[in-house]
Amino acid sequence: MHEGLWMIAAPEVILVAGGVFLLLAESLAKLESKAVGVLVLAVHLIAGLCLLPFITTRAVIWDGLYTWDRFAVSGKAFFLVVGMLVTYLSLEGEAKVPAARAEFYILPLFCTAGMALLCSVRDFVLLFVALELVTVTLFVLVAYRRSDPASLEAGAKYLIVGGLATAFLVMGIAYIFGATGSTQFDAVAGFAESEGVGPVLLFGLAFLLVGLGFKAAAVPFHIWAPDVYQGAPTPITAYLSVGSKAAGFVVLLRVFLLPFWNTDFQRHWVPLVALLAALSVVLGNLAALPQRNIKRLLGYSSISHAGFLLIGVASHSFLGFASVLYYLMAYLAATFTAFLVLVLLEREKGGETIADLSGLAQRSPLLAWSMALAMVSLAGIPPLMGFFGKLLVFLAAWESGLHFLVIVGVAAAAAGIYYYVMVVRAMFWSDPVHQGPIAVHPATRGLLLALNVGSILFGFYVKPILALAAGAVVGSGG
Amino acid sequence: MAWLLLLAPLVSAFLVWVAFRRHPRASQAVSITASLITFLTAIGIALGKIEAPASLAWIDLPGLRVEIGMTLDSLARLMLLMVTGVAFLIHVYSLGYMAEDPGRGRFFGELSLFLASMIGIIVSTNFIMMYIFWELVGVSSYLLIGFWFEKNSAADAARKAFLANRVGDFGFLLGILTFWATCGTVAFDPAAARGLAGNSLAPIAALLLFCGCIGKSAQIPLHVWLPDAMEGPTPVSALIHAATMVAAGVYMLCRIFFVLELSPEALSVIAWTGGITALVAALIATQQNDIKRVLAYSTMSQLGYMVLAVGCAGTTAAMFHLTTHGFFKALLFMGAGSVLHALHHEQDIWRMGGVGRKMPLTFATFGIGAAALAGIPGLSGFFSKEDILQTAAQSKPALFWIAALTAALTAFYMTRITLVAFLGKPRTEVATHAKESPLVMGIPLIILAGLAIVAGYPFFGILHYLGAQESAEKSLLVPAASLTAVILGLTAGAVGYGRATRERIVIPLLERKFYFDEIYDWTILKLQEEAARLLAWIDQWIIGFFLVRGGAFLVSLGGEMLRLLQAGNLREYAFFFALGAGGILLLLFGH
Amino acid sequence: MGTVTLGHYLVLSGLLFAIGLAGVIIRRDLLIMYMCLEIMLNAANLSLVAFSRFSQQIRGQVLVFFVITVAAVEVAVGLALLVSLYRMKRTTKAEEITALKF
Amino acid sequence: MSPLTILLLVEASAIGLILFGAPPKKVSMAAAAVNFLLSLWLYVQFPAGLGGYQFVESHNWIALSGLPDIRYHVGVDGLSLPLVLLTTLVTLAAVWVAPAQIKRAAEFYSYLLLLSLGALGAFVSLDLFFFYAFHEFALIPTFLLIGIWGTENRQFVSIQLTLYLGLGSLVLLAGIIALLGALPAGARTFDIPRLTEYLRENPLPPNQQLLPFALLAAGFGTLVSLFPFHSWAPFGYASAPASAAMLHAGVLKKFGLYGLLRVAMPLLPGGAEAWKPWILALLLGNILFIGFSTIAQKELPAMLGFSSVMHMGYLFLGLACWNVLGISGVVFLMVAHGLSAALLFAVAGEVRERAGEIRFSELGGLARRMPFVAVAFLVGSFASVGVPGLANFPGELLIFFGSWRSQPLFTAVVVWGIVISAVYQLRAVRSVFYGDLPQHLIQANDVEGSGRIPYMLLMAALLILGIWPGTLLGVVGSGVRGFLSLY
Repeated sequence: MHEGLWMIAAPEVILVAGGVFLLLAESLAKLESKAVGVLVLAVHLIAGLCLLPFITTRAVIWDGLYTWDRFAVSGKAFFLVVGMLVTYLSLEGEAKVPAARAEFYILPLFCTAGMALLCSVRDFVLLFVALELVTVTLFVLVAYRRSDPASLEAGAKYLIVGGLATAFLVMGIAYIFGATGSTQFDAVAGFAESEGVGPVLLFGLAFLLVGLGFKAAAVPFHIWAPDVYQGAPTPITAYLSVGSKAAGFVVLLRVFLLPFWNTDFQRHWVPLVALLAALSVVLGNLAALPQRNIKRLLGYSSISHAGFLLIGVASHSFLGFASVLYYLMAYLAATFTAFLVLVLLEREKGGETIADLSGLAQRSPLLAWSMALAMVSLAGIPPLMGFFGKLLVFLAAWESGLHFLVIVGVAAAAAGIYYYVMVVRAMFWSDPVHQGPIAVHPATRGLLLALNVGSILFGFYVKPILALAAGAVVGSGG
Repeated sequence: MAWLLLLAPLVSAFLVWVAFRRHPRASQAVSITASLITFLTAIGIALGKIEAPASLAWIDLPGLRVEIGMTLDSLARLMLLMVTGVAFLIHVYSLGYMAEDPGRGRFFGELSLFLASMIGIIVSTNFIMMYIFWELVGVSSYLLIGFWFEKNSAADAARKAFLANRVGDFGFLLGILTFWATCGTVAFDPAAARGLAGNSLAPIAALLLFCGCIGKSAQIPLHVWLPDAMEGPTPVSALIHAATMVAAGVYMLCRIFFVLELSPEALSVIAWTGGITALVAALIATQQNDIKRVLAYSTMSQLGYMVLAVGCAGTTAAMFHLTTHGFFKALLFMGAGSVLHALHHEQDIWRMGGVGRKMPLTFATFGIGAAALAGIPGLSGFFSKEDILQTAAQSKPALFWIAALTAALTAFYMTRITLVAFLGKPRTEVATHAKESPLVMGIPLIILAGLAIVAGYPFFGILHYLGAQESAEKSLLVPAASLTAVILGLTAGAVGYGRATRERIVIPLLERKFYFDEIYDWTILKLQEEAARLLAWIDQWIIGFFLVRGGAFLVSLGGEMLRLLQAGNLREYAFFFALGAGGILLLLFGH
Repeated sequence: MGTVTLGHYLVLSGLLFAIGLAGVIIRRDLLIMYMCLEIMLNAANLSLVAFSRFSQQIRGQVLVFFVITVAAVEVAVGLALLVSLYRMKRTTKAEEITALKF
Repeated sequence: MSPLTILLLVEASAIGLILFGAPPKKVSMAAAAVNFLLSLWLYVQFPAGLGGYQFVESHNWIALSGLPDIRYHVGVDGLSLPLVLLTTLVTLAAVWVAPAQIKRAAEFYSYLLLLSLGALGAFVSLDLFFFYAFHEFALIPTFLLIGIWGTENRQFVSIQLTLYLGLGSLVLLAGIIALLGALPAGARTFDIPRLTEYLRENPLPPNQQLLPFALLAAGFGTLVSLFPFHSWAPFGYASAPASAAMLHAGVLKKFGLYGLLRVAMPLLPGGAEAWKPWILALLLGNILFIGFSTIAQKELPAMLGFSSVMHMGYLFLGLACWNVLGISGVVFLMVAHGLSAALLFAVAGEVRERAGEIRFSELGGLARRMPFVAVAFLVGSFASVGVPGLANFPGELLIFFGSWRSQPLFTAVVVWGIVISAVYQLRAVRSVFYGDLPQHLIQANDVEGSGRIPYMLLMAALLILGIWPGTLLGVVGSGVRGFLSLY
């Protein structure tokens, strides 16, 4: 593969270039922050368009560091969508970010670039670099509102625990490199195939999992999640709960699909991941029950969804990995709807607790119904995407023999319905605390409708999304 | 054509319920014509002009075939004639009795419903069809007893009647199921009953089926509802609680006799139940002051006689007595009804007195009925009771003497109420102004009085109709004993109550009806209330609160504990993180 | 005393890693925590260099450069955060920033 | 486009119209009426003779390697057609009974239609995924219906109901997954007919059937308020608005039984046999335990709630004995109980609204002020007590006959239920409608004019099925015979 294929890596290049250009432009020309936001959206669109022509190509470039296959393409598309949605959230939440200088819009560009890079990773070095690009940008974004102590506290916590995770990650990579003598995924796979899994390699795998566990916010590395979710500005919380988590799982899939795929490895990591999944599902759902602050509640909910996703990963089968991708798409739709409604509420001086949501159905049926559909989809009640995701994940786990895990998953999901229903209850039953209807920009109205209809439609007519997910997993052989 | 028997009253009941409830005139007309049609059809059938129609398959599934058809053998024809005849007379009588009651439209509708279900029982060809109409009769008696639903006592009486019947029907259904399980069919088919012959289930099946009769014909222990059923209007008591419904139990026994005769033990149990009921009812009747309650207990006692007869394998005797009893008991009730009608529903005999002079027709017909019931020779009661005593004497002598004693008691309490109510001086203001009931109530009385006299004689042909052969050795002891019993009862009654102005001898045991009601209230009802309250408490607290909400509480407790894990202190987070990493290492290297 | 083998290096890097981790857990001041994080990252660098030296694979050392740059970036962001935190709350102790909990 | 899909589309479009501002009551009445007539037409067209599914329509929904294929596969046979009829009739009655000017009417009627759509979808779909998904439609609408328009302590009751049913459906989901998981990769499909076909040829080894059947039975059992899992039902129905209670107790509850009948028992006969003693013991709990607790109830709606839980005992008995008589009895009684429960809950709603009182101690003599409602309650009570001439009797009779041969003594105890139900039902009639009229109920007025039609519809249905069960048994009998011949 001659280096001329550089163009293929366009999305990352465009994003970074766009980011740098906008940073310069902003510092020189003092652009108004809303305009910058729109420009950022434009950059994302351009990157997306550049992606289209290369959908079917398959290539491994940069001396085996970077691969381009259907899995990577769908991953990049996913993260571009996430990027655009976060930017849109920031635009809507403009008022709440007082010192809203343009960086708040531009930084996510770099973060999205990092995530896109992660989708094509084939080497631990590139993995480390891309992961750190994402993490560090998120450190800054979480602590962006310097005037708000909560944001600062969240930033500090995220940074320290993040730092720890990075340290473990690097130590893991070091040991894997030490054991196999190479950082290439296929080399590691070859080594494991020939020499089997020695203690050093296992040690490396353990530390690697610690680092990735942090990213996915799975128990026991979830400690940061609730506080950071609550403290961070709402668009960034959305970004964390979807973008960063998805990045974690994309890497997990990449890592388990290629280097650690052979049965000898699986004998070690499958029970471990299954245990992590069970713990996350139980803790996520139980700890969310008494929560009153919605963002903190969604934090715990994201931990429980990390658990369900891990169930998919633990089933180490084609169906399992496809279900993880489908579940991520369902999770994307539901979470962003919820956060969009939250952002709109915050703009109307509404707080973040469930009580502030009360009576929303009478104030603005669209918002109430969007939030309700998001909650119902997260709770896994048909006919929404969330349900089909859970169905796939449980089916995959059961087929690969993890019967106990499915039972635990089902029980935790049942316990979980309570706090989703509490949100729905507050909105539909009680009378409004804050009076007056909520102004919703037509574009946002359109976006909400799209997310709602998507969530219902693709919950029933699952074929397109599922084909995308399955294709991606099949395509990731490279 | 024969379907008219069932269709006419059903259609009339439906029409009244749907359309005519608010127009009494129309509903009366519809109901009476329906009753007349059934009577004429019954006559047609009796004369052999109308044949039994083909049967329709009500439920036809592998393993169970239930048909709706008609058996019109001699037993059914006799019963049809008696029931439709008496029913028609009572319909006419009700015109007068219910004249000024605003709800009389509904009353006639319910009468038609009852008539249809009663005929259904008579003509049914299989157990399930009989069970269907069996319960429908229970429903219509519930509606009719509770006709004046504003009265709390009537509402409670209706519920009590239905529940008692229901318990009986429970036994009846179990009996049907047992019969079906062993003989493979639900039809009245003696050939199929062979399967039950040697089987140990035979007595159980027979007794379970007998439960149905206990419930319906108010035998002990399910008899408590009959006296309370007097809360209903008098035509109802006359029709249902004298002539037809209560007799259905005995008719059922005769119809399924081919099952009962398979087990002698069951027959003796039936006989003894009949005997005891007859005696106990007669004893209670002697101490009752309400004229309708006396007649109610007397009905219970006569039904005891019939059950006794069936128990002694004397189905023809039982049917003979059933028919004659139908006539004179309906007469007595209607007589009492016309007295009540005149005395503005005053039912206590001690507040009547001297009514005979004021209401000669009622007095005369009531007298004939009372005489027939008492068993005075020459009247129908004497012949049919004689027949029962004969059969009792031949098979179970002990029961014969009980029956004879009951005959004496019957004579005693009949003379008592006749003397106290109709003769002597009027004891209350309302009794003095009593005047004769209108002719529309009088005519049925006269017809029934005629029947009460004539029905017993052979030329009337009931026995011949039933196909009974003259049994040769009639022991002379029986007529002698019954005659002395009657005479004894009459004289005792006359002496006791010739010029009595108030009740002198009061026996609390009898007056309080052997305390059956109290016993039932205390045992069954209390037990049921306590059990219900306990179980409801368990359901609400143990299952509802403790298990369900307890489980939910545990889950939320778990949530609370996990929530507190998040203490917000950065250093603890780092510690947990390290702990997690250590855990992973341990796990990976553990096994 | 014998030559210094790969094992010795790994033991040293393990010790360093443990010290860094303990530092993050025990010390109260955020600044010190940052330093401890640095120690852990350098421990990882040490083991990387040791592995690449003994297995004659240059690729390991390439990763060290990236790790160093990332460590620097991390500290930069951390210090910026610390400054604004100090301006807000006049403290850098980890105990003071526990508003977000339960 | 099979007529069954049209049924679903009619309701879905009605919901759509309501959300876009059409007058809610009129639109839903129209939709319900159209659906009822359509289902009647379907019933007439249904070729009773041959078994198997009619009006079938099937599209490939998802066919991906490695994933069990899902098809939009609708069809009805002798078992499900009566339930479709029941659903459309009860929906029409429920919508008709609901007051036009209720607060937030658009939401109210759309939730009601969602409930009905969920039930209808579940009964017509022959694909496990749609079967399960359609039923779940009803979970949140019920929560909202009881929560917003319910009466006393609706808050707690609706949350308990939703969580309990949520847990039940998730256990059911686990059961379905366990069932599919137990099959070899090639045979895995969500399509019920193909599953039945496959499992008939090569049934699973008995020990593998235990866990899936247990989960399915527990899941369906909770949805049907089988004895220990019943705490949500009585008070849930008691404080639900009349129409919601009618739809939920009358129709939706049958989903669990239909599920056991269509999915759990035929596909896992070994499991059914193994768990049979347990089911028998639990249904005894329904009949006796719940039966007696019903007697102790002090309020009309709660009593009706308990009574509908008690009647489930008969249905489980019919299922447990698994022969033509029993199953036909179950299908017939499901329809009959649906109608009688709907009628009784409608009346309870009227009493609550017009007399403003639901406690037995405070009520009495309403027959004088509300004769029509009294007649409706009487017919409903006699039906639910199992008096011949009304629909429940043939159902119960068939079940008793079906189960008598295999366990006579047990059935005898269950038959005692007819006395228990008579006790509490007549106690209700006595204390609400008979007796003297207390002072504060003088102003209660009767249902007038067109408001009577839904009651008449239900009563007519009960009478027709009761007097001549052949109308339904023809279809049910052949359907059941065909169905059972498969095993």
